[in-house]
Parts: sequence; C-alpha cells; structure tokens
Amino acid sequence: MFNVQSIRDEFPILSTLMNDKPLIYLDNAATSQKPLSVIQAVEDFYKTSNSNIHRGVFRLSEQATLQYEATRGLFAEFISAEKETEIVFVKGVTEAINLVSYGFAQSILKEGDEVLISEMEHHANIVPWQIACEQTGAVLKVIPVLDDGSLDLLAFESLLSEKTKLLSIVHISNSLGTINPIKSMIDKAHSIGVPVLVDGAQSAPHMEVDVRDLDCDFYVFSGHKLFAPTGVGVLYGKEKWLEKLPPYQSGGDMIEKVDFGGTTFKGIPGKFEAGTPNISGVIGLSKAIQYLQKLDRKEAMAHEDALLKQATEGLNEIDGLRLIGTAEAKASIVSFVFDAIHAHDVGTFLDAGGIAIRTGHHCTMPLLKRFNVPATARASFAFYNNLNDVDCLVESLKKMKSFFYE
Amino acid sequence: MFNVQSIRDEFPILSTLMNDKPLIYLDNAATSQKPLSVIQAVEDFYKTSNSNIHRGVFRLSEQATLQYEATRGLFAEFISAEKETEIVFVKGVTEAINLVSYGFAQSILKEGDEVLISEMEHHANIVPWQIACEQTGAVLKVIPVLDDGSLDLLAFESLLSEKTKLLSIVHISNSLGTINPIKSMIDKAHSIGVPVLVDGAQSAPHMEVDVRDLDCDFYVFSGHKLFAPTGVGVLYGKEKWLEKLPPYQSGGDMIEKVDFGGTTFKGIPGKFEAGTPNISGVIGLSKAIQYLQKLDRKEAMAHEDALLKQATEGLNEIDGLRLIGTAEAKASIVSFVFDAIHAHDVGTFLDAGGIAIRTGHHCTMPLLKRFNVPATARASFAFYNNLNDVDCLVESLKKMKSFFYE
Amino acid sequence: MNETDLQDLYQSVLVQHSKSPLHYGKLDSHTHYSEGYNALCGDAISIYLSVKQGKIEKVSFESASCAICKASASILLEAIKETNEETFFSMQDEFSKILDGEVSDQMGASSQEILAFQGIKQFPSRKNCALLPWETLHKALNSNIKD
Amino acid sequence: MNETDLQDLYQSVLVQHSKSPLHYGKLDSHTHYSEGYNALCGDAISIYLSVKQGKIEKVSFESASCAICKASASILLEAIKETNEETFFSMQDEFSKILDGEVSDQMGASSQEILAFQGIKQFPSRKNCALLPWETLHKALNSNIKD
Ligand SMILES: Cc1ncc(COP(=O)(O)O)c(C=O)c1O
Ligand SMILES: Cc1ncc(COP(=O)(O)O)c(C=O)c1O
Repeated sequence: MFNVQSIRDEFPILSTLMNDKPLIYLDNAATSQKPLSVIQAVEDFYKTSNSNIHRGVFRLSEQATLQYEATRGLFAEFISAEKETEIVFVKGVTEAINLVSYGFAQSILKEGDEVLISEMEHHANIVPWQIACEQTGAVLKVIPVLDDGSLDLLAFESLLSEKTKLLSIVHISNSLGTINPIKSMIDKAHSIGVPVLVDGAQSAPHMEVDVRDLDCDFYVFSGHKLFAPTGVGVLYGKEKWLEKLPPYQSGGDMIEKVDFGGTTFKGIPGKFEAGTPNISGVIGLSKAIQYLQKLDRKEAMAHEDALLKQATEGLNEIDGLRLIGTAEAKASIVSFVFDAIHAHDVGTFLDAGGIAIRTGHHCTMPLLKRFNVPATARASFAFYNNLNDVDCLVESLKKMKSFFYE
Repeated sequence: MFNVQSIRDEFPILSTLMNDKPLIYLDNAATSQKPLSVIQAVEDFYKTSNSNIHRGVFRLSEQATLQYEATRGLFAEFISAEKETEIVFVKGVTEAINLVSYGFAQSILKEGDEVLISEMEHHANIVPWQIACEQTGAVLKVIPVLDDGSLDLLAFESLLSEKTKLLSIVHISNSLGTINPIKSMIDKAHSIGVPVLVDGAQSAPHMEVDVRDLDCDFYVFSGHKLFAPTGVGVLYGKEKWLEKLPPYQSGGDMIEKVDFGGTTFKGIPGKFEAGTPNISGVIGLSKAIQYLQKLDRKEAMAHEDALLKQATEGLNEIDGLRLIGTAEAKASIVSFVFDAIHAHDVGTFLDAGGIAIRTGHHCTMPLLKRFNVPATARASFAFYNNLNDVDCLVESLKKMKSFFYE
Repeated sequence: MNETDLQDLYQSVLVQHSKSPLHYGKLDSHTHYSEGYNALCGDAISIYLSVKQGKIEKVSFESASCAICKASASILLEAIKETNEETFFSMQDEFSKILDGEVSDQMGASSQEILAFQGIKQFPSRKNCALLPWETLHKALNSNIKD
Repeated sequence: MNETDLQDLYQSVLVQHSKSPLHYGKLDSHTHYSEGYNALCGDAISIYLSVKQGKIEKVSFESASCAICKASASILLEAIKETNEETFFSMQDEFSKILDGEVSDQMGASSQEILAFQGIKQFPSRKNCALLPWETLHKALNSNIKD
C-alpha cells in the first residue's frame, strides 16, 4: 500500500501553515517540494565538504568531485541512458533547450529548414526556436492542439517532412496535463531521419523515464521540479548528438588547452559545462534521485491518478467551471476557468484558505490563446498530496462562488 | 580589533578535519566557505517557504518573489549601483561574461573591430571573446604581463584605440594576486569612448567595490567565491548597456508576450533571466551580503594584508621556492613553484597534513605559459584564515623539501 | 490573512464595478491609445482616450482581466473623465499611496471609490492588477495619435 | 591518509625515476607520436616511438609533469621497449588493476617497478597522473606517421 502520510512526513514544508491555515500545496507543476534528505545533503555539503571540483588534488576537492561525478552515473541509471557521458548538468530545462537551440543555430539549421514544435509548448520550448529560426532563416512549424487538449496527430504527420531538422516536443503539458504519445511520435520522426528533443520538465516527476526505450535524441529535466534544489537540471543527449553540437558557454573547465593561438575543448560532457557549476545543487539532485529510486513509482503514479480522478469529478460538479484540457491520457494537472470569475481572483481566494494553486498563462500563451482564455487556474498534484487536499480544493471553490456571486 | 576567532566560529567547516588533521583551507580563490547564516537561510527556505517566483498570487510564491527581488536591491546597495534594475542574476562569472560576449557578437562587433583583454585573464574572460571574435571577424588583442606579474600599462595605452569595442579586464588576478589599476584604466578607455567590463570574481570577496566610483560599464561576480552558495552570480551592467544588449537565454519569465507571430521581451533585468532561477542560491546570496555588510571590511582587508605579508616572508625563506607574481599591489594570493618538485606533488604532500591549496594552471594557461611554468602551487587567504594557517603552510613546505630531497 | 481581509480586498463597490464596468468598449475616434499587459497573470487591457485642448473628453477600455484590474479601470476612467493630465498625475500619486496603505486626510483629488483599494495592501501580489490601468493610461497619454 | 601513505605513494623507486627518468628526450626518427594533457594539473607529455614490423624498437618521452607522471612514463617506456603492441595492452590492463589496488599473483607481464604504483589507491585524484603516459602511448600507437 502506498502510505501517503509517511511520505508527507519526509517533506518538512507540508506541515507548515500558509495564511494561518495548514498549507495545501497544489503548485507542483511550477516547482516541487524537497524531502529532508535533499535539504540535509545540501546543508552537510556546506558544513563539512564544500570545495570547488575538478581542479584540486586535495581530499576535500576530490570528494566534492567524486560526489558530483557520481550523480552523473546515478542519473544515467535513473533514465536508463547508455553512458554517463550523455548526462550534461545545466541550470534547468530552459538552459538545456537554449544549449541545443544555440547548437542547432550554429551548426545545423540552414535557410528553408524546419523545426517542428507544438501549440502546447512552454515558452522555453518556443522562444529559443523562434530566435534560432530568425538567425538562420529556418521556419518554425507548429502542431495544432485539438479541443480536448491533445495533439492533432494527423497534422503532425503532414507537418513532419524531410525539411524537418528537429522535432522538439513536450512530454506532458504543464498547462493541461496532456500526456503526448511521444514514443510513437519519435518512431515516426526517426523513420524519416528526424531527431527528437523531449521536454521532460513535467514527465520526470510523474513517471519513469527510459530514454533508451523511447529512443529520443535529447531529453531535458529541471531539478527543482524533480524534488531537487533550484538552479540545476540535466540535458540528456545521445552521444552522437552531443559530439555534433558545438560548445555552448565557454570558459574554465570546458577546455583542454587555452592558447591565444587557438583553444581546444574537452570531449563530452565537459565541453558543455563551463565554469563552476551548481555543485550543491547537483549533490541535492543525487539525493532526490535516490529518494525516487526508493519509492515505488508505479504506486506513486496510481496514487496521482486517483487524485486526478477525484479532482476531475469534483470540479465537474461545479456550475460555471470549465476544465481546459480533457484528453484521455492525462497526468495529475487540472486547469480550469470560471465564466464570471477571473483566474487571478480564484487564486487569491484559495490562497486565503491556505491552498496554493497557480493562475495565469503558465508560460504557454499561445496555448491559452488557442483556447481563447486569458488565464486559467491550475492545480497540480504530486505523490505527496492526498485526497483531503483534493476535497479542500473543491470545497473552497464552491465557497468562492458564493463569495463572488452573492 | 578584528577578532578572527569569532569569525571562524561562524564558518562550520573551519572546525572539521581533513585527512585526520584540522582543516587549513587555503583555496579561497577557487571557492569560499559559507557562514552559518547562509547555510541556514537555504535550509529554511526549503523547509518553510519553497515556491517558484514571479508567477504566483499565493502567499508562498509572493514571499519567495519578494525575497528574491529584495536581493537585487541589497546587491545594488552593496556595490553602489545606481538602480537595482542594473543587477542581473546569473550562474556566475562564466555565464555573465558569456551573456555579454554573446550580446557583443550579436549586435556590436563587426569585422576589424577589436576586443582588448590581458594575458592574465581567467579562461572565462578569454575563450568567450575568442569565440565572439571568430564569429564576427573582430580581433582579440592582449595586454602583456610584466615579469613581476603586473600589467604592461604602456602596452595597454598603445593597444587601446578607436577600434577597441570593449576592454574586458580582471580586477584581481586569481593566479598571481595582482590588483590591476582598473580605475585609471577605465578612465583611459572612457576618454576614447571604450566601455569596460571588470571581472570581479576575486575582488568582491577581498575589497569594497563601488561600481559608480569605478564607472565601469559591467562588473561580474560569482556568489560561491563571495561566501554564498554555488550556482548563482551577478552581472552588473549600466542601464544603457543592458538596454542595448539583446536577450541571452530565452524562455519563460523573460518575455512580455509570446505569439507565433512574434514575441516581445521584458525590459531589464528581466529579459536576461529566462527560466526558473536558482532561487535558494539568490536567497543564500542575500545572507552572504548581509554578513559582509556587518563585517568591518577595512579591517578584514588589513588582516588579509597581514596574512599576505607573513606568507610572502615565510615563503621567501625557502630555498628553491620561487614566487610567481610579486607586483606591488597584491591581494592575499601567493603562487609559487619549486625548482625540483612539481606543484602537483606539493599539493598532495600538503593535503596529507590537512592543508588545502590549489595546484595547476588555475584556468590561466596563457599566463603560466608566459611565466614558462606548467603549473603553480597557490595558497589564497580569506579573512577567516589566521596567522597559524600561514605558519603551518610554511612549516609543511619545509618538511616537504626534506621528504622529496633526501 | 483571512476572510475579513478578503472582504476588504473585494469590497462590494469593487465587485460591482468589475461586474458592470463603466466605459467598457472601444472608442471609435480616439486621439490616444495604449495596451498594457501583466505577464504574471495574463491580464491585458486597452485604453482609448479622446483628448481635446488638454481636456480628456472621452474615455474607454477593454480588458481580459481580473476583478481588481477591471474595477480599477472602471473607477479610474470615471474619475478622470472631463479632467486633464495634471489631475491624472496627482491622482496617480495618491493612488500608489493608497495601495501602500498610506491614506491621509490630505487626499483631495481622489474619489471615495478609489479609497476602496485600501484593502489591497494585504495582498502585495495584487497591486500590479490595480496599477495596470493607471500605467496603461499613463502610456496612452504619451502616445499622441493625431493632434 | 598520513605520512606512511605518502611514503607508499612516493616510493623511492618512483622518486628515483622522476628525478632521473629513462628515455627522456626527443627521438629524431620516429614512426609514432602523440601528446597528452591533464587539464586538471597542467601535466603535458609527448611520446615518441619507432615501431618496425610490429616491434617497438625505440622509445622516448618529454614532459612537464609531476613526479608520478614522470616516473610512470620512465617505467612504462623501459618496460615496453623491444616488445610489441600486444604486450603493451596486457600490461595496460594490469596497470589499471594495480592503480585500483587489485594486485594478484597472476600478474606476469608487469615489471616489479610497476607494482610500485600500488600506493596510489589512497590518492584517487593522482591516478590520472600515473595513467597519462599510458593513455598517450596508446594514442601514439594509433597515430602511424609513416609505415
Ligand atoms: C513543460 C515545461 N517546460 C519547460 C519549463 C521550464 O523549466 P525551467 O523554468 O525549470 O527552466 C517548465 C516549467 O516551468 C515546464 O513545465
Ligand atoms: C578571475 C576569475 N574569473 C572568472 C572565474 C570563473 O568563475 P566561475 O567559475 O564562478 O564562473 C574565476 C574563478 O574560477 C576567477 O577567479
């Protein structure tokens, strides 16, 4: 049995108050909370072994380097990557996609080429490609979204062509919760030689990811959504792709030899990791991965599915509330709007009751435009949420209606 | 009186052991240790108020946003910047220089233009400019270093010209300790309209920095060298320059409006801060700044000068040891080589006695080539080091000589 | 923060304005126009003005925005109508004081309705909602279309 | 880690080799050549080989490197001289086991001097110093210049 209470006990923030009410944290798609083991690992690092890495022969630096590098192996195992050199540490999904889009703009995209994304992408998977296209004369193509919030797969097939140099697609929509059929999309793309980048910001926290099974060419993660500290993330890239891309940021640690006559770079993954990295962040990430490895992730997912089901049923009972995103395959994210109450006002009302949800465009403006709403209210659940959290949400929304309507 | 012991008590790591000996940490130029207040602020954030910023109307997110944004004001005050919108949060000095060099490559540098750096730059202030020059046809010019490790200022004056589009120069050399006369260099550069970027990685931890007095156009910092967590840093830029540079990374939070027909960006500093930032890092940074603001920095500097003096005298007494970098104006960094013992072996020997120094090229390969040494041993002191640390270093080096020579 | 604070924020006058805003719609012939966005929440507003010889003769707005923003626009336009730039600037000063909770007897230019925004000081993240119409009107005044 | 570990690391045979390395200098006529760097510490080494009909006839190296690296190069070249590629590869296998502290009786190809590197297992960051000449020789063997 999945014991939510014992899991909740490992997340200190879940027993705090917000606005004098017990905190009900339903903004997990924006950022996740951290288990004690992660928090303590960061603390211990600074109290007992802080040192810069990759450059010291002294014990402290050696240990920090080992801890840092061991995380690469751990993460490779976590996502079933073939080699740990395919794991690049970055700041987060935004940096990861910028690294790849910069590389494509520098050395792959030419005038008339196409990059294919979808209408449900996060701005982090739109704007870098707009810029890369502008710089190279390539064209950005967009897979439309259907009324239920799923991708228009017929359109996808007709948009995919020999001109496509990359398909860059979100695994789970942070706005709608839609789970895209990326495995079959990757198969289709590969069948005509198109590489695929998967934005895994929302999927890694919810499900097991096996990059070798998916056979994606790139997969990107943000640590802060994966129960790890802020300021750290991972770019997974197949060796052949990481070899092909040029370095991104340059400076210390990513070079083999610097000379005013010419500089040579390290191999992968080093060539992408310039400067002092977020060492404590990576160490925190390793603890988060270990935490997830101990969890029964299938049960955690089943629990999240139960939360989603209860939330969907509860919200559907509220008059004047409309769910945005009702695809069949959905992760535990619910986005909704009211006829006569703006999402922002919904958020403020819930907040007063200790319930933290997100309101706005969720960095998916084109998607909201497609649904013709300026903003939605979004509740997103993690495995440490419980059915009581769901009930409180639904009850508060009912109370809210009478507050605004009477 | 400057009470070193009470300061040491605030840095937990200084009372730990390394290789069963009390840790003597002399690698401060690589990264600094953190006071308890910084460590605890990060811990508290994750235990009580972790949330994403800039996007939430709920109290938790509001508080995180306020803490994050307040750090901007604090930092602006710390370096006497005119406006807090001139403070951009980045990963560290490496990212800061990459941001500026990318902007220069995109929208300023043209064929035949020149970028002026020096022979004592860290790789982070060399390689990005090599790449920017390669991409634009601009030429990288290099101010030579004299035998004592100071800049050749006559050469500087003749290298500076109307063709120069930027002078990018380190304030304090991390390899040699040399303090460059940047104020007069900035004056000279400005007199012919050349903007100046100062690499402050080593200066901010050692001295008060007043960017308005210096009148520099950019000044860059790494938090981890400034007693703050890893993975956070600051780019200071004059408003007119930040306005002029194009955005760097793109994605969420740096946009005003995203549309497939065209995207508009936020103003400064937002346009440079794409994606979820290192929130806990910024909060840690704010505590580090507060810590430094409470310190009497003039006394701390005088204390560091005393450490430098004692170290220099002690090392000069050792036969076969040669100091690299003997400029008159020096911060508390000593680099040295032995005739017959490689720096790496020096490092290992000291490490066995609990003394952490750095050995190698310190990410300044061209500088070491100029001095014709493959590597140096470097001890760098912070205000929390004491005279006993210096004595232990000198004594251990003497013991080492008999270990290797007998 | 609690229900009372919520009631302070959403005073009935504000809720009323947000449900039936004054001056809602496009102005066919306007001399000044501007759009404003609040990237945080997705609020968007357009403000139309017709200014003749220094006098703000006609006003209107359209918005996709929250109750606070809509009420703020409605109340602002009603207050500003048939006055001039100077009146707007002095009201704007007072308004930002009100949002910070600094209400004093000296406040002359502002209507009673504007004082209803006092409750916002408990909700710092909502200040921008109230300010958006003011900032947009300010921009509009600088955007002389034809004169 | 303590003085004894240090003495294990810097065994006198190693210190001896590092002070008076064998085969130091350039080979005028070589068939194979490679350079190696250790970016961590700045160690740099060049290895020259003259291979005829599968036999490694002449060997030499030049380096700006630490004692461990220099001793490793000196001992390696002495051991490899007048053998062939296969011998090198089996010695390389054994060498990496020795660095990990896995020393067994089965070890045949390696000279006694190579066993002196056992002490390094207490100093993980120094392994690369010992390995650099081996990796560079490996690269050199793949770098046939004229044949
Ligand atoms: C689907 C998706 N992609 C990208 C991002 C951007 O991630 P980050 O802000 O951590 O870089 C997010 C999170 O905001 C997301 O949900
Ligand atoms: C002078 C100087 N510049 C730049 C850097 C690079 O800083 P970071 O690695 O924090 O980006 C350093 C530190 O290594 C430095 O000492």
